Amino acid sequence: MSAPARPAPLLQVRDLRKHFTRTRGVVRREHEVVRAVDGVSFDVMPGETLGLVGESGCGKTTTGRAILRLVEPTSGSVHFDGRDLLALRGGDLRRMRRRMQIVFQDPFSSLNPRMTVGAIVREGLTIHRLAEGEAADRRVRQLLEEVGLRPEYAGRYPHEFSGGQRQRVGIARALSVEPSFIVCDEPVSALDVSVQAQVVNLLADLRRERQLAYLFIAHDLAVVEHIADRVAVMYLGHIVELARARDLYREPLMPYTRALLSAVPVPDPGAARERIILHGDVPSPAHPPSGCVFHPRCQHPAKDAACTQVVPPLEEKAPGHFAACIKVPAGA
Amino acid sequence: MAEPLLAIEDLRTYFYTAAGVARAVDGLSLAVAPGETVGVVGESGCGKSVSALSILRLVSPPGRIEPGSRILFEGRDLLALDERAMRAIRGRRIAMVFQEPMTALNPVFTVGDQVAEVARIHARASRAVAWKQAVAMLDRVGIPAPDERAREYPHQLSGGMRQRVMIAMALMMKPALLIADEPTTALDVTIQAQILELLAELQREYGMSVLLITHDLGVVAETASRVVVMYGGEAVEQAPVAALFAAPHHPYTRGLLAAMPRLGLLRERLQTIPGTVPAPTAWPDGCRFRDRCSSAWERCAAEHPPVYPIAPGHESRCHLAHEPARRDGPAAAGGRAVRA
Amino acid sequence: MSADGVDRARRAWARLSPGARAAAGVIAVFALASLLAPWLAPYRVGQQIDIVHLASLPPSWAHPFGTDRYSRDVFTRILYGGRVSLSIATLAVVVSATVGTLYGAVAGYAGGAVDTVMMRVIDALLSVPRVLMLIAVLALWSPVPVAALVLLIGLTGWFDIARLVRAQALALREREFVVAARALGAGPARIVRRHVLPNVLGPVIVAGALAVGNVIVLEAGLSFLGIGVHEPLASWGMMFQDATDQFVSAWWAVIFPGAAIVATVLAFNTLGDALRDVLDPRQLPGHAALEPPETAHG
Amino acid sequence: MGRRIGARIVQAVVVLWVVATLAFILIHAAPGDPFGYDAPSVTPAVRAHWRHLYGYDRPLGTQYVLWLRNLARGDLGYSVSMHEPVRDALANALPRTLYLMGVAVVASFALGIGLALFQVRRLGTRRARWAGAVALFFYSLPDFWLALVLLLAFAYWWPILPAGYPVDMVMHGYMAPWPAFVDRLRHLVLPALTLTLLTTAAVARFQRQELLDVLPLDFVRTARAKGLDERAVIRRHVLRNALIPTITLFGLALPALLGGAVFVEKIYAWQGMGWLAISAIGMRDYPLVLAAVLVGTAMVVLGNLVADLAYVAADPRLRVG
Repeated sequence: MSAPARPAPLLQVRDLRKHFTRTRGVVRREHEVVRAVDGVSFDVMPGETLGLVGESGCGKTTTGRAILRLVEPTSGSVHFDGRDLLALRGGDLRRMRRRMQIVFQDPFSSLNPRMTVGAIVREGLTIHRLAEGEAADRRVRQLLEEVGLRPEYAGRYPHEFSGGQRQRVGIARALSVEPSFIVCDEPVSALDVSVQAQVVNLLADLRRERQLAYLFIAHDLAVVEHIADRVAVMYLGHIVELARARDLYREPLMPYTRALLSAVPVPDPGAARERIILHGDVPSPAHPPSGCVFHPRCQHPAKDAACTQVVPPLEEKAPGHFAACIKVPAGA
Repeated sequence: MAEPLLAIEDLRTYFYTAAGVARAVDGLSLAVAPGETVGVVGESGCGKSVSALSILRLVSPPGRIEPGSRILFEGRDLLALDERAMRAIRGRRIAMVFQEPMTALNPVFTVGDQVAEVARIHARASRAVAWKQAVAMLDRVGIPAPDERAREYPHQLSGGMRQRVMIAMALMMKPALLIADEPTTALDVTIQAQILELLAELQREYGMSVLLITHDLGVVAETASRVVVMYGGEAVEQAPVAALFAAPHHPYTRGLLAAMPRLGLLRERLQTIPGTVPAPTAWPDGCRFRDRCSSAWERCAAEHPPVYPIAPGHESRCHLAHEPARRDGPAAAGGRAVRA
Repeated sequence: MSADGVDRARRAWARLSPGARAAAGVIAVFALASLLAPWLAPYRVGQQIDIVHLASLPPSWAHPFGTDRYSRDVFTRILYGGRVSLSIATLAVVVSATVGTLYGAVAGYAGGAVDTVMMRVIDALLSVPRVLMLIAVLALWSPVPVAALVLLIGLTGWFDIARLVRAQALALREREFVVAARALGAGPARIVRRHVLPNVLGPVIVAGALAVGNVIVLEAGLSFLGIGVHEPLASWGMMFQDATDQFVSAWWAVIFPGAAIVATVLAFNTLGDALRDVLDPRQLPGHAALEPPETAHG
Repeated sequence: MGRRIGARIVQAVVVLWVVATLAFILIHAAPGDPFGYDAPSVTPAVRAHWRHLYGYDRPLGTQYVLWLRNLARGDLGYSVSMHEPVRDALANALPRTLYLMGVAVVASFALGIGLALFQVRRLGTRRARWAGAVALFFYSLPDFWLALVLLLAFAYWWPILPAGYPVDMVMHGYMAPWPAFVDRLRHLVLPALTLTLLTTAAVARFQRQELLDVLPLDFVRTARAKGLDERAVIRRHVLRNALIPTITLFGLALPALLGGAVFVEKIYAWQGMGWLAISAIGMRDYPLVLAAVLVGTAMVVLGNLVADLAYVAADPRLRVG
């Protein structure tokens, strides 16, 4: 995927899969395989933000966690800075965790209610022996300041903070071990608009100052457009489109991406727009449709029997613009 | 505006908690005309959901609607009705759709049962008749194979289908007013689009009024004819939808619009509103937004702003209406500089 | 306890109802009285004052709770009996809580097959009626030393606590702060110690308080059957056994030890209920009916 | 459904096997001689005969197999204190215990659920708080103490009820059907009341908590928004959901109930299993004690099995995947 002249990717994900076995029903027991992530490949360059968007259940959160090995991937490969993450065990894996961090969605459940904010931010320093005693205290204060919190707050408990402030604590915790890559898992979707903007700005500033790379997972397309360099769209465990943000939002190639973009309500009552309403629900990832997983809901005029049989590969249809649709011609 | 269907006058709903009196709704006034869709927007903690529950008098202790509040519906003050008369209105004249369709449905009854229950309460329909009506209603809200679906339990349906069931339940008695409290917040955008379209369609068909409560300005812009912006338990701005988005007057409304990331509108950084919503136990004196407002001056601390007319049908609770020269542009910039 | 623990305890105390504080007071009084029994008691423990003249006397100024058929002062025996009953109950619950917490935390945090097997074992153990089991074991070994009694009671009483802790740990495992700790590189031991155990402590304390009441009753019952505590020790349950034969003629020897048991157990249960209300994780600061400022729309 | 029942039955059998093994270990690890009865009629020759009869002179492994085989055949040994096979002694006692417990279970679940509903309907009122305090009080009472106090109160101080035994031991056999029936009832009142009061308190406390957990859920608000009156909201929507966990309480309450029955039977001379077990302790009649434990365990396992299946049947989320 990368041109020869470009620097080596920081993160290289190839054909990543995560299948869960789920037991349904007590009476009629069924074991079914849920293909939460079903063959996902992408790169993240140093300092780059890759947006990962999709509706609930599309596998975006599982992708983020599988990369960090917070859930064990079923198959595939993840290389970070050239090292095979899936081959790491025990202490090696724990050491590697310094380089990659995660910020969560839920500002209530992401902080241990029994620890002070200072202790939460300090934990990473202790685990990786980055600082002790006085030096650690100083570092914690510095980190809190950096995310826009008063250092005096280190002695307080999470419940004394608002949602936006808690998100800042979560960011400080991630920064404490000085990672070069952070998975931002819906970091602003639980926040109100005005606070959401504060946190998005903070993440953007930190990225610039620290040359951080983000995998920015979200369902809000507008937020992703604002922060991402490139965007990948997921549907039912697959990446169906991947392109530079500007290209993807201006000229989406996949019928799904188009429908998704057109469904976003716009705060402009007069705007003339053509809305594509998708019918039906997202199918269950335990029983994905054959061929193109999107075909039952697809409204592409050229949809035909081939769509139900051929699994469309993610192909480069235009320079740097990948789409998984057999009806989209190359060079579109 | 014609004789309103619903007129809320100086509604105050307080919660008497150990931490003090939380004035969740504190002086809200708004009106809904027959057949109209009014959008109520605001961030969490602004009192919009409590207002909705107050209309149906479903606020649970320690919450209480304070004396002096009035909710006029079809000419009667709901707050003066006895419980029996109020029950005859709930679900029949005023119906409600909630945010979380999973938890809002009873897990141990079939969805058909739950929809039919409304007809059994209000129309005294027999079991069989109510069931038939329920199936017809499920069909009307776009549930495929309603006969079979009616016999299923909520956990067997998808989120979108569950919300359709909620809507079917609400519309069984063809109410005059539908209160929809964040009806699409728990849903994905593509499903949200389906549900919003369904609501608009049903509203036209039944000629009912809709009070749509949401935090999403986009949803309001696309569905409402008039908008009420709430902050600190009261309405800070009301206007026809076009006017509000074209020329927002209140600094809070402006800040909200500026903070919202929009598709296709790339900015270097997002505008933010500094600080956080104050606690409902301690609204600031004077203007409740003044701590976060870049235009605030002495008067804002001294005097609680009254409702100023801005244009026909457009009102704002901001002293800037008197002294427009003091406005210093849209809400203050800067996220990093903001200290918690 | 750390400074933070003391602070939390203080805040919890401030939120307790008057009834619960009274219950804590009753427990404190009983604990102190039995601790200070040698100084408070008018007679020596087990002293038969005058078997001929002073047996089975009704309550009087000299003997506030009367005397039993061996002419022992009931009040004195209750003070000393409290020592036995309270310490057996407390120690047994400490055993139960420790075993149950560790077992539950491991099962819950490990999850999967380990959890399934560990919980099947608990299900099986829960099917054995505790009282019958204890009766059988104690009867076979009777008389058992007190330490063995404590261990037996403790080791048959940890299943509920284990289930409670396991359910909590299972839920905690999915909580994002635990995932965050893993992402930071924390190992399982650290996660259980720093993130799981502190968060299950509240429910364990509640269950422990209720269990103390339970065990006091249980030990009394076993002693009442003559297979619990043995002479020369006397627990409240044993006093009961001594006196039941004559409970029609000398009711005071039955009623007062019984009342001591009831008062103590009631106090522990009241306190347990109150602590549950205060420590309930479902009751977060603020009120559920109010949207927490700035967040929600989850 | 079949597979689940099958799996649960296998599990139940495993539990019984484990308990039987434990019992075997107990007998052999216990100090003293299991045939060391303190009875003048037991001569060393008789003792040796018993040892041989029950295979105590064979290797441990053989004994274990024999023990299990005998158990499987329902042969639980010979009870010296009762002078009959353990099986016969239990066959007489078990129905009495089941009768007493059955009455207590039905009465206490009905009363307990009713009391909890009362408290929740009148939440926050003085009467509800009193009801809660009364439940807590009875919950805190030792079973044997309550049994004795009731006995003292209603059989001695105010003697309106008989003091013990399931029936009048002397006269019952000569009574006409109706007086005999009344006699049975009069003897049942005190033991059943004791057990019911204690269990009612536990059920009420549990059920109240379950109701309170359901009450704030969203669907209750939906029911109110439909225009249902509060009675119907609680009866139909809240109670229906809150009763599901109570099914598990039935299974969990059985061991406690059985424990309570031991004391109640002892005090009221109700010749059921508990009474039998305790008499056996005094006589050092170990086979009888262990048999009582085994049968008690079997009862609980069976009760849990029923509760488990009922739970699945009651909760649509489990019934249909």
